[in-house]
Amino acid sequence: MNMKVKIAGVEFKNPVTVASGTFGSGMEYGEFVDLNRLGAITTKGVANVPWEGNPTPRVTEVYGGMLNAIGLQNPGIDVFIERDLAFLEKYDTRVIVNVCGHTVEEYLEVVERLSDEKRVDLLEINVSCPNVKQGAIAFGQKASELEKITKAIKEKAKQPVIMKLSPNVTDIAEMAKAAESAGADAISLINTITGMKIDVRTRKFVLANKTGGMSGPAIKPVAVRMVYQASHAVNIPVIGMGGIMKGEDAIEFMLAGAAMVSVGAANFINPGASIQVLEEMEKYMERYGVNDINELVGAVT
Amino acid sequence: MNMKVKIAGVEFKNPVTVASGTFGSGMEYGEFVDLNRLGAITTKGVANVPWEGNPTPRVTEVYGGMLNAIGLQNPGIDVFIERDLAFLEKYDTRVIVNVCGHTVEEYLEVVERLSDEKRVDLLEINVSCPNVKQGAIAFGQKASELEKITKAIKEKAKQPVIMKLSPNVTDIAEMAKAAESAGADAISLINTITGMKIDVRTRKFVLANKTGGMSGPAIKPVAVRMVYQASHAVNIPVIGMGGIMKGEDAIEFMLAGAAMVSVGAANFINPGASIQVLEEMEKYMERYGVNDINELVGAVT
Amino acid sequence: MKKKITAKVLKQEELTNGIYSLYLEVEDFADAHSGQFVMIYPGAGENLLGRPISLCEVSGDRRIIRLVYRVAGAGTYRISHLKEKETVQVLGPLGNGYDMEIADKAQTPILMGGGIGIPPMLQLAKDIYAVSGRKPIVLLGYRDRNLFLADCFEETAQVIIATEDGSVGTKGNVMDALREKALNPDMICACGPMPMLRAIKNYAVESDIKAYISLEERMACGVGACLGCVTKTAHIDDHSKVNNARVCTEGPVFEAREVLP
Amino acid sequence: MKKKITAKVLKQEELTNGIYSLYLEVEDFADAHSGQFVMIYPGAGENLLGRPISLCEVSGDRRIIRLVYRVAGAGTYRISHLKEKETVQVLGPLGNGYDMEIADKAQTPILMGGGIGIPPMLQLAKDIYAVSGRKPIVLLGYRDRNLFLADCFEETAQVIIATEDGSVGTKGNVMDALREKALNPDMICACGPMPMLRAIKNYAVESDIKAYISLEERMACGVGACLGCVTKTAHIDDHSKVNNARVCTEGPVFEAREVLP
Ligand SMILES: Cc1cc2nc3c(=O)[nH]c(=O)nc-3n(C[C@H](O)[C@H](O)[C@H](O)COP(=O)(O)OP(=O)(O)OC[C@H]3O[C@@H](n4cnc5c(N)ncnc54)[C@H](O)[C@@H]3O)c2cc1C
Ligand SMILES: Cc1cc2nc3c(=O)[nH]c(=O)nc-3n(C[C@H](O)[C@H](O)[C@H](O)COP(=O)(O)OP(=O)(O)OC[C@H]3O[C@@H](n4cnc5c(N)ncnc54)[C@H](O)[C@@H]3O)c2cc1C
Ligand SMILES: Cc1cc2nc3c(=O)[nH]c(=O)nc-3n(C[C@H](O)[C@H](O)[C@H](O)COP(=O)(O)O)c2cc1C
Ligand SMILES: Cc1cc2nc3c(=O)[nH]c(=O)nc-3n(C[C@H](O)[C@H](O)[C@H](O)COP(=O)(O)O)c2cc1C
Ligand code: FES
Ligand code: FES
Repeated sequence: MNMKVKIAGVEFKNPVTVASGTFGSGMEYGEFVDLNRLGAITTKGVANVPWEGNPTPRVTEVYGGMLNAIGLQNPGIDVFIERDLAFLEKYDTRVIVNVCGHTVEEYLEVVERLSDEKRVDLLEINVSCPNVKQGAIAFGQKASELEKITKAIKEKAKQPVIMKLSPNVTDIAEMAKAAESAGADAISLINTITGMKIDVRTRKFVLANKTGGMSGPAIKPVAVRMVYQASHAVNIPVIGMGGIMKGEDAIEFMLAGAAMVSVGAANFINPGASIQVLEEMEKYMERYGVNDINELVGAVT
Repeated sequence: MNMKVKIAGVEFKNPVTVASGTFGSGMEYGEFVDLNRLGAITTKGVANVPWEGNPTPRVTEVYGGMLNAIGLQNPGIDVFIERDLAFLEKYDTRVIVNVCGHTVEEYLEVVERLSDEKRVDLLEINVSCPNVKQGAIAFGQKASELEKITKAIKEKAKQPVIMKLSPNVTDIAEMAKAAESAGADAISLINTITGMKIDVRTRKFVLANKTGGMSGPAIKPVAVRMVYQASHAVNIPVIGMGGIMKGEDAIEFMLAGAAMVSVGAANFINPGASIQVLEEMEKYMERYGVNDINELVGAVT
Repeated sequence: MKKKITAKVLKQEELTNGIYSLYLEVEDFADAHSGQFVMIYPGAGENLLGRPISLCEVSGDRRIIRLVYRVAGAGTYRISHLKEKETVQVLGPLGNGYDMEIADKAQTPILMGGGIGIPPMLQLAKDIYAVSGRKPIVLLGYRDRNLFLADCFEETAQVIIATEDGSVGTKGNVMDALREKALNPDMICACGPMPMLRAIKNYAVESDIKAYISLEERMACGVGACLGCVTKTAHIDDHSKVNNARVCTEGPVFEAREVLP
Repeated sequence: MKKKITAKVLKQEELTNGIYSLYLEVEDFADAHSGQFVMIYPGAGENLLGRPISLCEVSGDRRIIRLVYRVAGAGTYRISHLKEKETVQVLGPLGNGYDMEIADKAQTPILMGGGIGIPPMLQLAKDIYAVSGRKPIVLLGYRDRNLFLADCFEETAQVIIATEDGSVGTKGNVMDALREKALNPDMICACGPMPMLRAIKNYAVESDIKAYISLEERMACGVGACLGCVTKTAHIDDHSKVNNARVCTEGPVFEAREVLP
């Protein structure tokens, strides 16, 4: 049974990674899962300098999921390289570094600082965080802006570049095409869907940031639809995510067109979720006689 | 305790209506709820001629909700007037007629046919159904198209016009403004969010139409956010909906800015849902000492 | 006013591998017909919609209903875990059911149930026996020797069994049994998988008799409001004004010629 | 490897209006400290995230944990319906807990629990008694005469009670009781509502003693990954490199001067 997949020339031992921001840099979950078993670890978004993020409350539960407005708190690229990348050195898994910034220059600074880091296999550019006011989300909601930043990053990046798309758009296929035409090696989606929760007792927004990004099983049908539309609009590989809780969810994303899948909020609900998803995918393949996971990619049309 | 609300000069005995397409023309639920108690009945979308709708399966369950791809099956405006409007004659409640079409002309035909019908209090123009290929959704996803059709309808309509907006857009505030500037008397949102479900066992789309519109509690955070953004962008009233299951959900929409609320998929889960929502809203008001429901509209900012 | 009710579980047992029998105490099913169904709600946050299940029996002064169902997915799995004294939400009876007047007029009505289409035949046999005083012939089709419900028919029907693997009765399906026994029904009532229903339709057309078949479709509301559950019809449907009839309201029982195009 | 475990409910009872005590059999909480917490999962499709609840007691060879909690919303409501022999998913022990070395060194440590902040004080009193052989003074603040847990402290602590309505002990809160009894702690460990914790911080600063307080924040993961549960810190936090510390990992227990800016 072959679980290996290839994205932008990089081979992964299996198609299961974790969604950026839901797994720290792996350290926190190292006590719960054997990190070596993951196809890749995708790290929390990192910026050129430390970011404080938003005020609390930053997270809240919603029906079938959660809203978050972390606001991309991160220790900055220096500490990330010294501590987090060094930690990941010990593990036999691919590393996808998620990059954030307010301006093109900030993104580029991070990308350049990472260019000599051999431990970094791919870059994932987060142009779709709904929780920071400047830059970030705008790049992900206008095709022309997305093209611009993708081109700028591709010029500097030494590693293959994955553009992470926002679901908060009218036409996901158009965004996918913009990323592809600007040279992206892959796209990943979906980031969170912007939502809001009001506490009717206190008559206040639950999140200090008012809005937050929604994730969890409640968003899965939207995510599957967008992965399907995006993957059929482009020829570059797609990393699919949004509400994956079990192996069959991951299979659904692959059938829709994802070459690789990320487990996000499910990690919070069960710290062993990522490995459980992987094992259930293997069981599915055995049960239905699938010899190569790649057979499933985009198999439903 | 005042439950009366006013939209476009029309007074409603309370702010609770039902979402178009989830309540037939009231007949089906007349056995389950006293229709006289509803603020209004919003009817299933009606076109100039009978529509067959999409092939089955047309509905399927998803986590915290459902997908539908009915494709606006309807008996056409003649039967609608003769049978459904005549049925509604008996009830002491407002009637909002939901109108659909493939082209501007088709919409206008229905609007004109309804212009002399006294039983029709308001028109709700569905420019946001994700399940019909032509027209419909395009009008709801491009501000310029939305403006065009809104203007055309406003010229002919004898009743106040509510434009029903699609959540499948990048910027809901822009769409709300487009409707307002073209003369809409009110807006309603959200229609369903486009989703997809794949059966991993059969490796087929579950819905014959491939995609379907998602509704139910899973979409509530997105709906509340959009109602907030839209109602803060315009000065016309907003009818809010998307996942309302209980009174507190309805209150949440009103706090976010809705002047009126619609109960949709919840009717399928409990045929008495609409009245239950109304009663729970009244209980909330008693408990928190709210004398006038209008005090809550947009009270959280 | 009708409403969704909270029913008490009186008994639940597994009849055979994955097929459960559930007795519920309900408020009032006085006007329930055979062939009607209920919506039963799994009651889980991720499974909000009701599951349509046919009435298998209505008894105990019409305050007890029996549902016999197969665990097909998450909802029925959850329902199968209901224990005595627990409660579950139920909406019904729903749909048209079989027409007793027609069944009463028939001289040799034959009932055919295939697989999980067998349960509704039980109440139907009871009803026909009650109105006509005659025990109808019932053909039951199973996959293999894991029969279920067959014994429950004895008092009210003459049972003929077919199994796909031939382990009990006729080898084959209910149509094979019909032919083997050289039966000549003047009317058929049936429920079962699509291929079986199509075969029955063809037979009915050839033999120029009526066949009343119960259809399945995905449902959301169960009461005729969502238009989710339609089936293609031969003629313009009176309610919808197009060639679509709602299985939950105009059905689930249709005369075979009217549907299955 | 650590993992989320399935714990068996040994006993659940309502101590007073809306406050429940839940005993769970767990696999192994050998290294659990007082002040740590668990994530307990309501297990409903609409309530997927864990609920952080402090350890109130760890007993039975450290295979039994006791949680005492208030029904605050849907999740705790559901948890309060768990019955003996049923199971529930639990993750833990989590967080840093109170530092026993520091508590051991203190001559007159005082424990203060307000309302639903009382439960973690119980295990803390037991631990301090176990390491130091001295019964610490524990100030417990309640709203009214509906006390809970107070009697459980008798073996390991000297209990002083305050009630807001004065129906039992000192009228007022735990700080009022501290003053009324003219106590002079050289260290405070506390858990309770924000205003109480702020008052304690002020007192600790004035008296130049250390105060270890347990904070609450909305959590998603409980293990330090999501950065949802941070609290503002006086100094740059060592892990985050900004003025934010994770309550679930660096806390929930902090020295008061480091937080509550
Ligand atoms: C009128 C009618 C009567 C029925 N009577 C019986 C009966 O007596 N015994 C029995 O075992 N089954 C019966 N069925 C089929 C039964 O409804 C499905 O097996 C059941 O809904 C599956 O639910 P699930 O949650 O286990 O499966 P899932 O696949 O998890 O269900 C997901 C969704 O699909 C729907 N669905 C799945 N399969 C079917 C199906 N075959 N027909 C309609 N909807 C489906 C469910 O209702 C649910 O909304 C009947 C169906 C209809 C329409
Ligand atoms: C470290 C820690 C220890 C705690 N120990 C106890 C204890 O021993 N006894 C006790 O009764 N309570 C304790 N709490 C508070 C308890 O976690 C909340 O009352 C509980 O999560 C409410 O859940 P709910 O589903 O009933 O409420 P809901 O309001 O429906 O919960 C919705 C969401 O908000 C979160 N939430 C709601 N209130 C709080 C809160 N006060 N703090 C953190 N998250 C919250 C929930 O976890 C959930 O994710 C503790 C909190 C923390 C952070
Ligand atoms: C708490 C939290 C933090 C996140 N942080 C990031 C981030 O730093 N960068 C990023 O690209 N996506 C981030 N995301 C989005 C996820 O990577 C993922 O796209 C989204 O959660 C959908 O997947 P899920 O439903 O499986 O969680 C975050 C999500 C959550 C819940
Ligand atoms: C089965 C079904 C049919 C619908 N038909 C229509 C329609 O004809 N016209 C329309 O404007 N909206 C239609 N809608 C959308 C609803 O009116 C509503 O906007 C949406 O379902 C969100 O609300 P909910 O989550 O409460 O269901 C339909 C929704 C469902 C579920
Ligand atoms: S299930 Fe809604 S119309 Fe039949
Ligand atoms: S709850 Fe996730 S970091 Fe603390």
